[in-house]
Amino acid sequence: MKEKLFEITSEPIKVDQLIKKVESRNAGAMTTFIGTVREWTKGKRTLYLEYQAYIPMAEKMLKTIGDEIQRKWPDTKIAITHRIGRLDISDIAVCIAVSSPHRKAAYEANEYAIERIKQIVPIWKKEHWENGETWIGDQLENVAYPTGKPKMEGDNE
Amino acid sequence: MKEKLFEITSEPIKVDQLIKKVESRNAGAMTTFIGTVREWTKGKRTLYLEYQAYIPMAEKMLKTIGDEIQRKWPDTKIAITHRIGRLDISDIAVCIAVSSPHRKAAYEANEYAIERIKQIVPIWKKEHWENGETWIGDQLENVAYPTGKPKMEGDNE
Amino acid sequence: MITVLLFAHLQDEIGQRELKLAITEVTVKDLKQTLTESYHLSQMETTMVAVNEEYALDHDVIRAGDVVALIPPVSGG
Amino acid sequence: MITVLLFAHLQDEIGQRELKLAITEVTVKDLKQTLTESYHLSQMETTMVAVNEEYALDHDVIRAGDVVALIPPVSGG
Repeated sequence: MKEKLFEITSEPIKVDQLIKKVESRNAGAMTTFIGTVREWTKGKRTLYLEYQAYIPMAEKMLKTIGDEIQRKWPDTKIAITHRIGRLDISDIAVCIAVSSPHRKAAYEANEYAIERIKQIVPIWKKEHWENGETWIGDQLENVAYPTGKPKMEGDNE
Repeated sequence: MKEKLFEITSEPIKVDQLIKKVESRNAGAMTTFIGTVREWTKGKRTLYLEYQAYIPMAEKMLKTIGDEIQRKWPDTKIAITHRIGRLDISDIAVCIAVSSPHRKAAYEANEYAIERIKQIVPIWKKEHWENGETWIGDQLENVAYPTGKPKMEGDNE
Repeated sequence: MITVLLFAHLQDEIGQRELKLAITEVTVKDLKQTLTESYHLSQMETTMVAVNEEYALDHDVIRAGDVVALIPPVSGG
Repeated sequence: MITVLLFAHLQDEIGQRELKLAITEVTVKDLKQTLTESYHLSQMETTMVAVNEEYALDHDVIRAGDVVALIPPVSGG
Protein backbone atom coordinates (compact mmCIF):
# COMPACT_ATOMS: atom_id res chain seq x y z
CA MET A 1 0.00 0.00 0.00
CA LYS A 2 1.44 3.31 -1.02
CA GLU A 3 0.62 5.92 1.56
CA LYS A 4 0.65 9.61 0.85
CA LEU A 5 2.78 11.77 3.10
CA PHE A 6 1.05 14.93 1.85
CA GLU A 7 -2.64 14.60 1.40
CA ILE A 8 -5.91 16.46 0.98
CA THR A 9 -8.86 14.34 2.07
CA SER A 10 -12.57 14.68 2.64
CA GLU A 11 -12.51 11.93 5.28
CA PRO A 12 -12.02 12.45 9.03
CA ILE A 13 -8.32 12.68 9.93
CA LYS A 14 -6.86 9.98 12.14
CA VAL A 15 -3.88 11.31 14.12
CA ASP A 16 -2.52 7.82 14.80
CA GLN A 17 -2.21 7.16 11.08
CA LEU A 18 -0.10 10.27 10.59
CA ILE A 19 2.14 9.32 13.49
CA LYS A 20 2.67 5.90 11.91
CA LYS A 21 3.80 7.52 8.67
CA VAL A 22 6.73 9.25 10.37
CA GLU A 23 7.77 6.54 12.82
CA SER A 24 11.44 5.64 12.71
CA ARG A 25 13.93 3.69 14.81
CA ASN A 26 16.06 6.80 14.75
CA ALA A 27 13.35 9.06 16.11
CA GLY A 28 13.65 10.15 19.71
CA ALA A 29 10.92 12.75 19.37
CA MET A 30 7.70 13.15 17.47
CA THR A 31 5.43 16.16 17.48
CA THR A 32 1.96 16.54 16.10
CA PHE A 33 -0.03 19.66 15.42
CA ILE A 34 -3.78 19.23 15.22
CA GLY A 35 -5.82 22.15 13.97
CA THR A 36 -9.44 21.89 15.12
CA VAL A 37 -12.61 23.85 14.54
CA ARG A 38 -13.09 26.29 17.43
CA GLU A 39 -16.56 27.36 18.46
CA TRP A 40 -15.91 30.95 19.53
CA THR A 41 -13.72 33.54 17.81
CA LYS A 42 -13.67 37.05 19.27
CA GLY A 43 -17.17 36.69 20.65
CA LYS A 44 -18.63 35.26 17.43
CA ARG A 45 -20.00 31.76 17.40
CA THR A 46 -19.06 29.40 14.58
CA LEU A 47 -21.64 26.78 13.61
CA TYR A 48 -19.45 24.90 11.16
CA LEU A 49 -16.74 25.46 8.57
CA GLU A 50 -16.43 24.56 4.94
CA TYR A 51 -12.98 24.02 3.45
CA GLN A 52 -12.26 24.07 -0.25
CA ALA A 53 -8.94 23.25 -1.93
CA TYR A 54 -7.33 23.30 -5.33
CA ILE A 55 -6.48 19.70 -4.58
CA PRO A 56 -3.60 18.79 -6.91
CA MET A 57 -1.81 22.07 -6.32
CA ALA A 58 -2.47 21.92 -2.57
CA GLU A 59 -0.86 18.49 -2.34
CA LYS A 60 2.06 19.76 -4.41
CA MET A 61 2.53 22.75 -2.08
CA LEU A 62 2.38 20.49 0.99
CA LYS A 63 5.12 18.42 -0.64
CA THR A 64 7.08 21.65 -1.27
CA ILE A 65 6.84 22.44 2.44
CA GLY A 66 8.09 18.93 3.18
CA ASP A 67 11.08 19.53 0.89
CA GLU A 68 11.86 22.84 2.57
CA ILE A 69 11.80 21.09 5.95
CA GLN A 70 14.09 18.31 4.73
CA ARG A 71 16.63 20.96 3.77
CA LYS A 72 16.34 22.92 7.00
CA TRP A 73 16.12 19.94 9.38
CA PRO A 74 17.71 17.06 7.43
CA ASP A 75 16.99 14.18 9.84
CA THR A 76 13.26 14.79 10.19
CA LYS A 77 10.36 12.91 8.64
CA ILE A 78 7.09 14.72 8.05
CA ALA A 79 3.51 13.98 7.03
CA ILE A 80 0.66 16.44 6.56
CA THR A 81 -3.03 15.83 5.92
CA HIS A 82 -5.60 18.59 5.43
CA ARG A 83 -9.29 17.86 5.36
CA ILE A 84 -11.82 19.62 3.13
CA GLY A 85 -15.61 19.79 3.01
CA ARG A 86 -17.90 20.50 5.95
CA LEU A 87 -16.29 20.39 9.39
CA ASP A 88 -18.12 20.68 12.68
CA ILE A 89 -16.87 22.07 15.99
CA SER A 90 -13.88 20.06 17.30
CA ASP A 91 -13.33 18.29 13.97
CA ILE A 92 -9.71 18.10 12.83
CA ALA A 93 -8.94 20.32 9.85
CA VAL A 94 -5.23 19.66 9.60
CA CYS A 95 -2.70 17.34 11.17
CA ILE A 96 1.08 17.65 10.91
CA ALA A 97 3.34 14.90 12.25
CA VAL A 98 7.11 15.26 12.49
CA SER A 99 9.68 12.80 13.80
CA SER A 100 13.29 13.62 14.53
CA PRO A 101 16.23 12.19 16.47
CA HIS A 102 16.05 15.23 18.78
CA ARG A 103 13.13 17.22 20.12
CA LYS A 104 14.13 20.76 19.16
CA ALA A 105 13.90 20.03 15.44
CA ALA A 106 10.61 18.19 15.91
CA TYR A 107 9.01 21.31 17.42
CA GLU A 108 10.62 23.79 15.04
CA ALA A 109 9.86 21.87 11.84
CA ASN A 110 6.28 21.33 12.95
CA GLU A 111 5.64 25.00 13.65
CA TYR A 112 7.34 25.95 10.39
CA ALA A 113 4.95 23.65 8.52
CA ILE A 114 1.76 25.24 9.86
CA GLU A 115 3.08 28.74 9.18
CA ARG A 116 3.88 27.78 5.59
CA ILE A 117 0.51 26.09 5.10
CA LYS A 118 -1.13 29.40 5.96
CA GLN A 119 1.05 31.15 3.37
CA ILE A 120 1.24 28.99 0.27
CA VAL A 121 -1.25 26.12 0.23
CA PRO A 122 -4.38 26.83 -1.87
CA ILE A 123 -7.04 25.97 0.70
CA TRP A 124 -9.89 28.27 1.70
CA LYS A 125 -12.17 28.30 4.68
CA LYS A 126 -15.76 29.53 4.75
CA GLU A 127 -17.02 30.38 8.22
CA HIS A 128 -20.68 29.70 8.87
CA TRP A 129 -21.57 31.94 11.80
CA GLU A 130 -24.86 32.12 13.66
CA ASN A 131 -25.87 35.00 11.41
CA GLY A 132 -24.19 34.66 8.05
CA GLU A 133 -21.26 33.17 6.23
CA THR A 134 -17.96 34.46 4.80
CA TRP A 135 -14.95 33.15 2.99
CA ILE A 136 -12.02 33.92 5.25
CA GLY A 137 -9.26 35.83 3.53
CA ASP A 138 -5.70 36.17 4.58
CA GLN A 139 -5.43 35.25 8.27
CA LEU A 140 -1.84 36.41 8.39
CA GLU A 141 -2.74 40.03 7.79
CA ASN A 142 -0.27 40.19 4.96
CA VAL A 143 -0.60 42.96 2.49
CA ALA A 144 -0.47 42.14 -1.19
CA TYR A 145 2.57 40.08 -2.05
CA PRO A 146 5.18 42.53 -3.34
CA THR A 147 6.42 40.07 -5.98
CA GLY A 148 2.95 38.96 -6.98
CA LYS A 149 3.42 35.55 -5.39
CA PRO A 150 4.09 34.25 -1.91
CA LYS A 151 7.68 33.89 -0.87
CA MET A 152 9.11 30.54 -1.85
CA GLU A 153 12.33 29.26 -0.38
CA GLY A 154 15.19 30.05 -2.71
CA ASP A 155 13.59 33.24 -4.02
CA ASN A 156 15.94 36.16 -4.29
CA GLU A 157 14.68 38.94 -2.14
CA MET B 1 -14.54 7.25 35.12
CA LYS B 2 -12.03 9.62 36.60
CA GLU B 3 -9.11 10.03 34.27
CA LYS B 4 -5.73 11.20 35.41
CA LEU B 5 -4.28 14.18 33.58
CA PHE B 6 -0.82 13.51 35.02
CA GLU B 7 0.12 9.90 35.14
CA ILE B 8 2.98 7.43 35.51
CA THR B 9 2.11 4.09 33.97
CA SER B 10 3.77 0.80 33.14
CA GLU B 11 1.37 0.23 30.23
CA PRO B 12 1.98 1.28 26.61
CA ILE B 13 0.98 4.91 26.04
CA LYS B 14 -1.89 5.60 23.65
CA VAL B 15 -1.55 9.04 22.08
CA ASP B 16 -5.24 9.20 21.15
CA GLN B 17 -6.24 8.85 24.78
CA LEU B 18 -4.11 11.82 25.76
CA ILE B 19 -5.56 13.91 22.96
CA LYS B 20 -9.06 13.06 24.19
CA LYS B 21 -8.18 14.30 27.67
CA VAL B 22 -7.48 17.82 26.40
CA GLU B 23 -10.19 18.14 23.74
CA SER B 24 -12.33 21.23 24.02
CA ARG B 25 -14.85 23.14 21.91
CA ASN B 26 -12.69 26.19 22.50
CA ALA B 27 -9.54 24.56 21.18
CA GLY B 28 -8.33 25.63 17.76
CA ALA B 29 -4.98 23.92 18.18
CA MET B 30 -3.63 20.84 19.86
CA THR B 31 -0.02 19.76 20.02
CA THR B 32 1.44 16.49 21.17
CA PHE B 33 4.99 15.63 22.01
CA ILE B 34 5.89 11.96 21.89
CA GLY B 35 9.25 10.91 23.27
CA THR B 36 10.34 7.57 21.83
CA VAL B 37 13.25 5.21 22.36
CA ARG B 38 15.91 5.93 19.74
CA GLU B 39 18.23 3.17 18.56
CA TRP B 40 21.42 5.14 17.94
CA THR B 41 22.94 7.87 20.12
CA LYS B 42 26.31 9.29 19.08
CA GLY B 43 27.32 6.06 17.40
CA LYS B 44 26.23 3.84 20.30
CA ARG B 45 23.43 1.35 19.83
CA THR B 46 20.69 1.10 22.42
CA LEU B 47 19.07 -2.32 22.87
CA TYR B 48 16.36 -1.19 25.28
CA LEU B 49 15.74 1.24 28.13
CA GLU B 50 14.51 0.81 31.63
CA TYR B 51 12.69 3.67 33.34
CA GLN B 52 12.20 3.94 37.06
CA ALA B 53 10.19 6.59 38.90
CA TYR B 54 9.41 7.71 42.40
CA ILE B 55 5.81 7.37 41.32
CA PRO B 56 3.77 9.50 43.77
CA MET B 57 6.25 12.34 43.69
CA ALA B 58 6.62 12.10 39.91
CA GLU B 59 2.87 12.48 39.42
CA LYS B 60 2.88 15.39 41.85
CA MET B 61 5.66 17.10 39.90
CA LEU B 62 3.84 16.54 36.60
CA LYS B 63 0.84 18.21 38.21
CA THR B 64 3.11 21.07 39.34
CA ILE B 65 4.21 21.53 35.72
CA GLY B 66 0.56 21.58 34.70
CA ASP B 67 -0.11 24.31 37.27
CA GLU B 68 2.84 26.36 36.03
CA ILE B 69 1.48 26.08 32.49
CA GLN B 70 -2.00 27.15 33.58
CA ARG B 71 -0.50 30.30 35.01
CA LYS B 72 1.69 31.06 32.00
CA TRP B 73 -0.86 30.11 29.29
CA PRO B 74 -4.26 30.40 31.02
CA ASP B 75 -6.49 29.01 28.28
CA THR B 76 -4.59 25.78 27.69
CA LYS B 77 -5.46 22.27 28.81
CA ILE B 78 -2.66 19.76 29.33
CA ALA B 79 -2.19 16.05 29.98
CA ILE B 80 1.08 14.18 30.49
CA THR B 81 1.75 10.45 30.77
CA HIS B 82 5.19 8.93 31.36
CA ARG B 83 5.80 5.24 31.07
CA ILE B 84 8.17 3.24 33.27
CA GLY B 85 9.64 -0.26 33.10
CA ARG B 86 11.31 -1.83 30.08
CA LEU B 87 10.91 0.03 26.78
CA ASP B 88 12.07 -1.22 23.42
CA ILE B 89 13.17 0.80 20.39
CA SER B 90 10.34 3.06 19.12
CA ASP B 91 8.26 2.57 22.26
CA ILE B 92 6.73 5.76 23.65
CA ALA B 93 8.32 6.91 26.92
CA VAL B 94 6.38 10.11 27.36
CA CYS B 95 3.45 11.87 25.76
CA ILE B 96 2.40 15.48 26.35
CA ALA B 97 -0.87 16.79 24.89
CA VAL B 98 -1.84 20.47 24.98
CA SER B 99 -4.92 22.17 23.61
CA SER B 100 -5.38 25.89 23.26
CA PRO B 101 -7.60 28.36 21.41
CA HIS B 102 -4.50 29.49 19.42
CA ARG B 103 -1.51 27.60 18.12
CA LYS B 104 1.36 29.63 19.54
CA ALA B 105 0.47 28.75 23.12
CA ALA B 106 -0.05 25.10 22.19
CA TYR B 107 3.53 24.84 20.92
CA GLU B 108 5.10 26.91 23.69
CA ALA B 109 3.34 25.20 26.58
CA ASN B 110 4.16 21.80 25.14
CA GLU B 111 7.87 22.53 24.82
CA TYR B 112 7.91 24.08 28.27
CA ALA B 113 6.46 20.86 29.68
CA ILE B 114 9.16 18.57 28.28
CA GLU B 115 11.92 20.92 29.45
CA ARG B 116 10.48 20.95 32.97
CA ILE B 117 10.05 17.16 33.00
CA LYS B 118 13.77 16.85 32.39
CA GLN B 119 14.45 19.20 35.31
CA ILE B 120 12.14 18.30 38.17
CA VAL B 121 10.32 14.99 37.68
CA PRO B 122 11.92 12.08 39.58
CA ILE B 123 12.25 9.58 36.75
CA TRP B 124 15.46 7.82 35.78
CA LYS B 125 16.51 6.03 32.65
CA LYS B 126 18.92 3.10 32.42
CA GLU B 127 20.41 2.61 28.98
CA HIS B 128 21.10 -0.95 27.97
CA TRP B 129 23.74 -0.70 25.24
CA GLU B 130 25.21 -3.49 23.17
CA ASN B 131 28.08 -3.71 25.63
CA GLY B 132 26.91 -2.62 29.04
CA GLU B 133 24.36 -0.59 30.90
CA THR B 134 24.29 2.73 32.73
CA TRP B 135 21.89 4.89 34.63
CA ILE B 136 21.74 8.14 32.72
CA GLY B 137 22.44 11.17 34.87
CA ASP B 138 21.61 14.72 34.18
CA GLN B 139 20.95 15.08 30.44
CA LEU B 140 20.80 18.84 30.73
CA GLU B 141 24.45 19.14 31.69
CA ASN B 142 23.52 21.17 34.70
CA VAL B 143 26.05 21.47 37.42
CA ALA B 144 24.93 20.90 41.00
CA TYR B 145 21.87 22.97 41.83
CA PRO B 146 23.18 26.06 43.61
CA THR B 147 20.28 26.10 46.05
CA GLY B 148 20.32 22.36 46.63
CA LYS B 149 17.09 21.86 44.71
CA PRO B 150 15.89 22.45 41.18
CA LYS B 151 14.41 25.82 40.42
CA MET B 152 10.70 25.91 41.14
CA GLU B 153 8.50 28.66 39.81
CA GLY B 154 8.12 31.34 42.43
CA ASP B 155 11.57 30.76 43.90
CA ASN B 156 13.51 33.91 44.62
CA GLU B 157 16.70 33.89 42.68
CA MET C 1 -8.29 27.55 -25.16
CA ILE C 2 -7.30 28.40 -21.58
CA THR C 3 -9.01 26.87 -18.55
CA VAL C 4 -9.46 29.18 -15.56
CA LEU C 5 -10.28 27.58 -12.20
CA LEU C 6 -12.15 29.58 -9.58
CA PHE C 7 -12.22 29.11 -5.83
CA ALA C 8 -13.73 30.56 -2.68
CA HIS C 9 -15.53 33.89 -3.10
CA LEU C 10 -14.57 34.10 -6.79
CA GLN C 11 -16.41 30.86 -7.47
CA ASP C 12 -19.45 32.24 -5.66
CA GLU C 13 -19.28 35.54 -7.57
CA ILE C 14 -19.13 33.92 -11.01
CA GLY C 15 -21.36 31.02 -10.05
CA GLN C 16 -19.06 28.59 -11.86
CA ARG C 17 -16.07 26.48 -10.91
CA GLU C 18 -14.24 27.06 -14.16
CA LEU C 19 -14.19 29.14 -17.31
CA LYS C 20 -12.99 28.16 -20.77
CA LEU C 21 -11.51 31.13 -22.61
CA ALA C 22 -10.67 31.22 -26.32
CA ILE C 23 -7.28 32.83 -25.84
CA THR C 24 -4.00 31.79 -27.48
CA GLU C 25 -1.56 33.79 -25.46
CA VAL C 26 -1.84 36.33 -22.66
CA THR C 27 0.24 37.58 -19.75
CA VAL C 28 -0.88 36.87 -16.20
CA LYS C 29 -1.40 40.58 -15.65
CA ASP C 30 -3.59 41.04 -18.72
CA LEU C 31 -5.67 37.96 -17.96
CA LYS C 32 -6.34 39.20 -14.43
CA GLN C 33 -7.42 42.56 -15.76
CA THR C 34 -9.70 41.05 -18.41
CA LEU C 35 -11.37 38.75 -15.92
CA THR C 36 -11.76 41.48 -13.33
CA GLU C 37 -13.55 43.70 -15.82
CA SER C 38 -15.65 41.05 -17.55
CA TYR C 39 -16.92 39.38 -14.39
CA HIS C 40 -16.75 42.20 -11.83
CA LEU C 41 -14.59 40.09 -9.54
CA SER C 42 -13.71 41.51 -6.14
CA GLN C 43 -10.44 41.59 -4.24
CA MET C 44 -8.43 40.80 -7.36
CA GLU C 45 -5.54 42.95 -6.16
CA THR C 46 -4.78 40.34 -3.46
CA THR C 47 -5.52 37.38 -5.72
CA MET C 48 -2.63 35.36 -7.07
CA VAL C 49 -2.46 33.33 -10.22
CA ALA C 50 -1.18 29.79 -10.62
CA VAL C 51 -0.36 28.38 -14.03
CA ASN C 52 -0.29 24.60 -14.24
CA GLU C 53 -0.20 24.37 -10.44
CA GLU C 54 2.72 26.77 -9.94
CA TYR C 55 2.48 30.34 -8.70
CA ALA C 56 3.09 32.75 -11.58
CA LEU C 57 4.26 36.34 -11.86
CA ASP C 58 2.52 39.24 -13.60
CA HIS C 59 4.74 39.09 -16.68
CA ASP C 60 4.55 35.30 -17.11
CA VAL C 61 2.86 34.19 -20.32
CA ILE C 62 -0.14 31.87 -20.37
CA ARG C 63 -0.62 29.80 -23.53
CA ALA C 64 -3.43 27.75 -25.02
CA GLY C 65 -3.77 24.47 -23.11
CA ASP C 66 -2.59 25.93 -19.80
CA VAL C 67 -4.67 25.52 -16.67
CA VAL C 68 -4.85 28.76 -14.76
CA ALA C 69 -6.16 29.12 -11.22
CA LEU C 70 -7.12 32.31 -9.44
CA ILE C 71 -5.88 32.02 -5.87
CA PRO C 72 -7.39 34.45 -3.35
CA PRO C 73 -5.49 34.75 -0.06
CA VAL C 74 -5.44 31.25 1.38
CA SER C 75 -6.96 30.37 4.74
CA GLY C 76 -6.15 26.73 5.38
CA GLY C 77 -4.81 25.28 8.62
CA MET D 1 12.24 6.04 62.43
CA ILE D 2 12.94 7.64 59.07
CA THR D 3 12.33 5.87 55.76
CA VAL D 4 14.88 6.57 53.01
CA LEU D 5 13.91 5.65 49.44
CA LEU D 6 16.62 4.87 46.91
CA PHE D 7 16.48 5.08 43.13
CA ALA D 8 18.62 4.51 40.04
CA HIS D 9 22.33 3.91 40.68
CA LEU D 10 21.93 4.47 44.42
CA GLN D 11 19.47 1.58 44.62
CA ASP D 12 21.96 -0.60 42.72
CA GLU D 13 24.84 0.46 44.98
CA ILE D 14 23.02 -0.32 48.22
CA GLY D 15 21.15 -3.30 46.78
CA GLN D 16 17.94 -2.16 48.48
CA ARG D 17 14.99 0.04 47.58
CA GLU D 18 14.67 1.57 51.01
CA LEU D 19 16.35 1.93 54.35
CA LYS D 20 14.76 2.34 57.77
CA LEU D 21 16.89 4.50 60.06
CA ALA D 22 16.40 4.90 63.81
CA ILE D 23 16.76 8.68 63.78
CA THR D 24 14.52 11.17 65.56
CA GLU D 25 15.69 14.39 63.95
CA VAL D 26 18.39 15.30 61.45
CA THR D 27 19.04 17.99 58.86
CA VAL D 28 19.04 17.11 55.18
CA LYS D 29 22.73 17.93 54.99
CA ASP D 30 23.68 15.70 57.91
CA LEU D 31 21.60 12.81 56.66
CA LYS D 32 23.26 12.99 53.25
CA GLN D 33 26.67 12.97 54.84
CA THR D 34 25.87 10.04 57.12
CA LEU D 35 24.47 7.99 54.24
CA THR D 36 27.35 8.84 51.94
CA GLU D 37 29.88 7.64 54.51
CA SER D 38 28.02 4.56 55.77
CA TYR D 39 27.12 3.20 52.34
CA HIS D 40 29.89 4.62 50.13
CA LEU D 41 27.33 6.15 47.82
CA SER D 42 28.61 7.86 44.67
CA GLN D 43 27.65 11.16 43.08
CA MET D 44 26.00 12.40 46.25
CA GLU D 45 27.06 15.98 45.53
CA THR D 46 24.57 16.09 42.62
CA THR D 47 21.90 14.13 44.49
CA MET D 48 18.91 16.00 45.84
CA VAL D 49 16.71 15.10 48.75
CA ALA D 50 12.94 15.06 48.87
CA VAL D 51 11.09 14.96 52.16
CA ASN D 52 7.52 13.71 51.93
CA GLU D 53 7.55 14.16 48.15
CA GLU D 54 8.80 17.75 48.17
CA TYR D 55 12.32 18.87 47.30
CA ALA D 56 14.14 19.93 50.47
CA LEU D 57 17.07 22.20 51.23
CA ASP D 58 20.26 21.37 53.16
CA HIS D 59 19.11 23.05 56.35
CA ASP D 60 15.60 21.55 56.36
CA VAL D 61 14.91 19.24 59.27
CA ILE D 62 13.77 15.65 58.84
CA ARG D 63 11.78 14.15 61.68
CA ALA D 64 10.73 10.65 62.70
CA GLY D 65 7.94 9.44 60.44
CA ASP D 66 9.13 11.39 57.41
CA VAL D 67 9.71 9.67 54.09
CA VAL D 68 12.95 10.82 52.54
CA ALA D 69 13.98 10.12 48.96
CA LEU D 70 17.44 10.50 47.49
CA ILE D 71 17.01 11.97 44.01
CA PRO D 72 19.99 11.67 41.66
CA PRO D 73 19.86 13.91 38.58
CA VAL D 74 16.67 12.93 36.78
CA SER D 75 16.62 11.60 33.22
CA GLY D 76 12.99 11.19 32.27
CA GLY D 77 11.43 12.33 29.05
